[in-house]
Amino acid sequence: MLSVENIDVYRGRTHVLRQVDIHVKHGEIIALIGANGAGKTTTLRTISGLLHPAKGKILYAAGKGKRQIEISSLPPEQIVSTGVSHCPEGRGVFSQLSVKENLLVGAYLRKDNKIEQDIQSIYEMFPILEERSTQAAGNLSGGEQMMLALGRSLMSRPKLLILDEPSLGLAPLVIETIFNKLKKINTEGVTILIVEQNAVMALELSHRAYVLETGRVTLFGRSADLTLNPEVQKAYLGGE
Amino acid sequence: MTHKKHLLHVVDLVKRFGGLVAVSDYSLTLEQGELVGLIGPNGAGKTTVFNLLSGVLKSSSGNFFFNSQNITKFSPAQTARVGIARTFQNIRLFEDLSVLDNIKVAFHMHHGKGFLNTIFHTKKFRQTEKEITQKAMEFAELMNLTELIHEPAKKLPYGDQRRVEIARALATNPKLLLLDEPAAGMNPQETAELMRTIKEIHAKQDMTILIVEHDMRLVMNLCQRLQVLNQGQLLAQGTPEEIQNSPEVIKAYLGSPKENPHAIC
Amino acid sequence: MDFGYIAQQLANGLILGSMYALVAIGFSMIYGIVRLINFAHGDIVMIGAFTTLVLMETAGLPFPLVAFFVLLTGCGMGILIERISFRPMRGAPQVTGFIASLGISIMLQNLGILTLSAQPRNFSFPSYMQRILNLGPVSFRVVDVVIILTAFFLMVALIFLVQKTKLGIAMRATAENIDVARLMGIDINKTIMATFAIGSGLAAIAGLMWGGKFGQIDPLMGYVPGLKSFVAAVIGGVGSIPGAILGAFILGLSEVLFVGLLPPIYSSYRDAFVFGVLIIILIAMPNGLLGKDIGDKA
Amino acid sequence: MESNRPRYCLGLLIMFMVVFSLGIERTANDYILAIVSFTGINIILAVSLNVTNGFAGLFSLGHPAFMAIGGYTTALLTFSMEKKPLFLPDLPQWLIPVHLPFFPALLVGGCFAALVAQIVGISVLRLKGHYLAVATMGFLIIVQVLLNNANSITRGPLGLNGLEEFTNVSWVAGWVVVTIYTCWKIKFSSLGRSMLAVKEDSMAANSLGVDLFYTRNFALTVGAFFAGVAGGLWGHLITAVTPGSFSLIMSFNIIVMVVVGGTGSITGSVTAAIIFTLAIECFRPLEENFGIYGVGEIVISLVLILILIFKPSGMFGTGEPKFVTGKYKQLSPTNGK
Amino acid sequence: MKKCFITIGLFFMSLPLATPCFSAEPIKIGALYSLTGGMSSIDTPSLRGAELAVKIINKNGGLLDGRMIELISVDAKTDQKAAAIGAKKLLSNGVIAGIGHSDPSFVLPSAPLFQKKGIPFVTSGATLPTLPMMIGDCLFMVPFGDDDQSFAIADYSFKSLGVKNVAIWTDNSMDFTKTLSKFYKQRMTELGAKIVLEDFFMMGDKDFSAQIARLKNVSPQPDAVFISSIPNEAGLTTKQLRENGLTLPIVSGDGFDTELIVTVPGKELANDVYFSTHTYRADPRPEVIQFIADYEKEYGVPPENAFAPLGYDAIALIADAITRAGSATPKALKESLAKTMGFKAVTGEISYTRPSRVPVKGVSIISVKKGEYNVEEIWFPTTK
Repeated sequence: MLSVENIDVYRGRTHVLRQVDIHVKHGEIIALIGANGAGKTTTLRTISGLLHPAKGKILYAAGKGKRQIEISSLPPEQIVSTGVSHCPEGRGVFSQLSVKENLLVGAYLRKDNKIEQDIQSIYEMFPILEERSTQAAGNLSGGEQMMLALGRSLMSRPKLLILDEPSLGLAPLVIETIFNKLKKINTEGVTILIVEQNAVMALELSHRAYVLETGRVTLFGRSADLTLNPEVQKAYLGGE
Repeated sequence: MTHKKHLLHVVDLVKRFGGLVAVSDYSLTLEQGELVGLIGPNGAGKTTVFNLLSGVLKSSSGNFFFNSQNITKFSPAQTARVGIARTFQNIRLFEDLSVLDNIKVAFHMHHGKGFLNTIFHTKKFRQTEKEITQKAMEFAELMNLTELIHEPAKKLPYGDQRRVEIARALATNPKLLLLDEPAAGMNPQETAELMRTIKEIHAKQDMTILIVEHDMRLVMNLCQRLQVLNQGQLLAQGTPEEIQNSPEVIKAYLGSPKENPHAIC
Repeated sequence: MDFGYIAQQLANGLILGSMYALVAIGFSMIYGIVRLINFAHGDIVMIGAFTTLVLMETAGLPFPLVAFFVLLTGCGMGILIERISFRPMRGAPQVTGFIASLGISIMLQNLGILTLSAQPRNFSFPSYMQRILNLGPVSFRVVDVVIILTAFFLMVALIFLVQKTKLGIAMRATAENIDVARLMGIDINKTIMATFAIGSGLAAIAGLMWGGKFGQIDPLMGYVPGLKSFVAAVIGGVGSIPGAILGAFILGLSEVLFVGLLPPIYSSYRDAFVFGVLIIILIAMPNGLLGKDIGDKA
Repeated sequence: MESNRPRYCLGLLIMFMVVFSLGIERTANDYILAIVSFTGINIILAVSLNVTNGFAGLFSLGHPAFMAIGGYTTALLTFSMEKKPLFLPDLPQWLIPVHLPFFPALLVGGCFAALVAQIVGISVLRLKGHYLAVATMGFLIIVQVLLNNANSITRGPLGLNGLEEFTNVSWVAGWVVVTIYTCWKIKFSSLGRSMLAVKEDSMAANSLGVDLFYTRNFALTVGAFFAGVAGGLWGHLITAVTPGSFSLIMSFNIIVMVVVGGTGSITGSVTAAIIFTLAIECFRPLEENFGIYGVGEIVISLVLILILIFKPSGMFGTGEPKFVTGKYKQLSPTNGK
Repeated sequence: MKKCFITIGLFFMSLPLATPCFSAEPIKIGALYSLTGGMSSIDTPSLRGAELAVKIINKNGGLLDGRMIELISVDAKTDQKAAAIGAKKLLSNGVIAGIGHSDPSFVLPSAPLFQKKGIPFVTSGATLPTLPMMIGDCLFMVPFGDDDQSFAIADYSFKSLGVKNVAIWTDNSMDFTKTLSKFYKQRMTELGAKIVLEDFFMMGDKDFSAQIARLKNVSPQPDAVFISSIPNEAGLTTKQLRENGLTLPIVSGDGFDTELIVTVPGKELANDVYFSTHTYRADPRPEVIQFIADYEKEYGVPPENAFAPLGYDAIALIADAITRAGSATPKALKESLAKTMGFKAVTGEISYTRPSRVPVKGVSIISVKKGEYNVEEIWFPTTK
């Protein structure tokens, strides 16, 4: 579905990603793990078009059997229209917009008449959002904001959902709720690419995972295998 | 007063942003010459602690003392003057200035604002300038930057920029050095080199250093003592070994494993 | 100083305020979305006024049609200016855009003098607009009512647009966080262009009314409304549309009352007063009366 | 550390100025002399605004206000004693016997402007970015209004005229050298470095012990001093000062010079001031021969916008070009003693 | 880059120098007007008038046995600096006389430069009566002084309109308007009238509602309002006063001599307005009729305001003086100009007989009734 092929990305003069190669198949949950500054967020921003690779390319196909297109030079709005939805780091809810408006922005490119219906289903998924639908999103708690951000990302009916650190700064109970929803979303046919600091949870959730270290993919494989790999722990906790 | 003998003594520091408690009841004592690490997952409040200690942010409550002086309400410039220097997580160099000039800025507070001296190009001015250049060169050499001194800071690669930032902080002649993720974005060789340099600074100048860092290899190998922050609260303290084996810390870092926790440890 | 006098002054301030508001809204919108102080905004007022003149006197079009075309011209100018000058500068330091807008303003003024001559032109609305109405001690004209109603209608329409429509939500989203807005599929170029178009359209309509109310226009007329609406926008909090409206009314009223209630000789100090207030507001409440904290972006 | 090139350049500059001003005063006609003098004044203005705007990053639109303060002060101080009762019948008593020769009057004018800058700085320097620009613009307008209304001292809108024509190419050349020298010294001193540091990253500079307010206020004051002096020179060149002259347009013109030359670059400001002043004069024949007045302004605005789009850092960026600074002599810390 | 600029610069600068010489050496006259910026609406017509005069003189064979007049025009940009540079440029070009400016603030930086070189400068529009004293014997005024026009309208309003209580509105941002009010006030007080209200506005103001409201509330109610403004505010104040139901006579000086006082308020409201001005508008003298016809033929529009004939007169005055002197040297011209007696200019007869060297010149009092201009009387100053 998504092939990130040997991309090199610079931010300013800094070489952030070197030869990153990631492949995502339909229906998978892929986790991208690694320490801070490893280049996880940069990878996601490159996939969704906010950054452009200096070398390498990114190919994407919206569905099984659909034609693969190269998206590495497209602007983000066009990439969104192909079915990629990126839930950014730090949630990025529009704090001055109401909860409902945030959801509507998520459906910005849709022209069908089922938007209202989808909003209802998001409300069903996170009832707290319905209660607060007219409040400014900035007044929501961190967990509620995350739910909103996730709901907003789903509003575009994505084929591929990209999540950047959904657990950041959240209470464990909330994290668990969110991760359960992610599982459910995945079973409904949405492919997920997730960047997560919380490695254990990420590995538990995902089918396969890539470990990034200083802009390079150092390890990848089935999540169950990686969980047992001592290298993973080392990447996080150091030690020799 | 117990804080009398310590270099830095932090008592129950609290920082709130609106409703969010970023740091709650943080305490720390640092003795002269210690090298301590402050770790924790993203968003734990480590940088906030640094911002409080360096005067960039004002604390909501709590106090901290430096050499028995209450510096809780000091501005960053005042904090720098009493001898606390810092680096920034997202490098904040003066990008258009050369490496040498970046370091020279740090001498400003010690050496004259003498405006008339400057304009009339007095002997004193020339001497000070010479002295500043001299010392700046020394710090550049210490951080292995001699080759690069005339390059504009923005043209340097990431790792070099980090080193410039450290050199610049050292040039303020601090008693306490706060390093905010010095190894972020460095490759393993660079990190190893940085580790050596920090050790050297620590040993040679008997500098007290507090490091926030994600690279555990670096922290574990470097620090004598570690503090772990999670969600704004102090989770654990102790030697690197103790921390590495603390189940709470592992949980905070790697997440809460529901099954099979032993597979990881 | 009886009640009638004060009531009249208040009414005058209200009329002046609603004209400032039309200009200030566009100013504030543009600032809100791209953080640009667009000094050329006032010159769109001038362009609007001259377009009205040309359409009414040369082409002899009926009034509503004229207003429509003036609106279109304003939108077009806004898009043109954004496209050829501000878009290539996006991402540069804020003052870059500010200086550029000063440059555009000087360019438009000189082009105006060159092509239209510096002579003030008379500008007359149909005579039914000039009729005088009396409401108790307060007298005003039909055109004043039209101005207030139009300004009110456009403000409501604009607030509706910004609050309720898809474009409005996109505009607010873009103003808050460009990157995330793009991730939602919003074409920020189009959104920014739309903002410039709407803001400039309003300014052009303000030009039409300015001409209609005062009956005289010239190529340098944009300077004052530009400057005043800018002050109004800052008082209300740049970036906030209700703020711009509030600021405009406060400014309009205080200008009229400053001149009207103090001894006459103080009128010459009016601009010093206006800018003194501006500086005090900037220092005391940097986000204006209704503005939101835009933190480091400011 | 640095090469001796700047010192040679300064020497060369002084020599050039001496030869140039002596030479041109003998040969050229009044028109050329006036243009040369205005070019010099523009250099002073651009270089001094560069201290405020370029070094310390304070985007000030108030430069003409400081010019006006300096210009009026100088004019009042040098006003001929015989003409005073005739031209300024309402002058306050204490001001009537005050009289100074040109040079001290210029200094007093500059110092007074600097003093006002100190006071203004206390209130507006907490503002950032274009909020500061707006506040300084307000200051400019307030100064204009006050000059317009303080009839007894300033003669209101008519302004002070009939000033002695003290300013000539030599005076201007002298001040150009002083301005460039001072600003250069500031730039390459601890003070200048801290200004540049404050501009680039105020928080980092503050954390290194740089006092933000002191540094900013100092930059504003130095700029104001030279603006005041330039105002004095200006007034005694055209023999009149009026409130209308010190306008937003003038502010815009000076900023154009700074931006085109490169904010922070002294060489840039000097070059841009020369090009700008000459360019305006160059457009005159074009305008006059074809009757298209205003084309000069249009073209200059256009060029400005193009520069902002394609080379936002200006001709020389923040730095000084190599032909002025020379190459660095490499020296290691050991042999520097 | 720099070289390129300099080359282009030198090229342009050399253009005017390279104008080919005619058979006889032309007589160079410099014109200094603000053709851009705030003054341009007043100054541009003056230049057009002057250019017209030059064209007509040259068509009729020039002066002094076929020497053509060459008018060198420089833009003063509504800026003192540009005015001074412009004056120096003209002087370097070897002009034998300069004309220009409609406001003393621009005469003051430029005319002294002419004075210093002993070259006469004729201001076509600046009416400050102290100008010749301030600048010296090289300055000549085409128009009357502000004192004369203020006295004229004061006399008229007191004697003919019967004004006993008067309100005075002054544009406080210009010297011209302040001077005008000062003299009007002086004369009215001398005559025994009472100033019931003094109010102020600033150039560029569009909204006079506060002043109007105050005028309505003043007691005793004035019999007339004197508005001292330049043309830009003339129409606006008239319109707004009338629209607010104030029908009292409006009196003013030559700042009101503009079509705007009729076109802006409309014919109905342009009523009961009286102003003193150059004896030009609605004047049946042949010079005036001829001038208007020529102007319309040349530019396709009638003269924009009284500054057009003033510019014309400045050239005509110089041409007359040159003819009388029989020489085109500055010195001869200056002497000849000073002896001008009864020169029939479009804007009235000019004689420099006063010690103040402000011309003794008729002042028209013009009334506007329902949009129609009418000359009420011609006022002559007493020669002091």
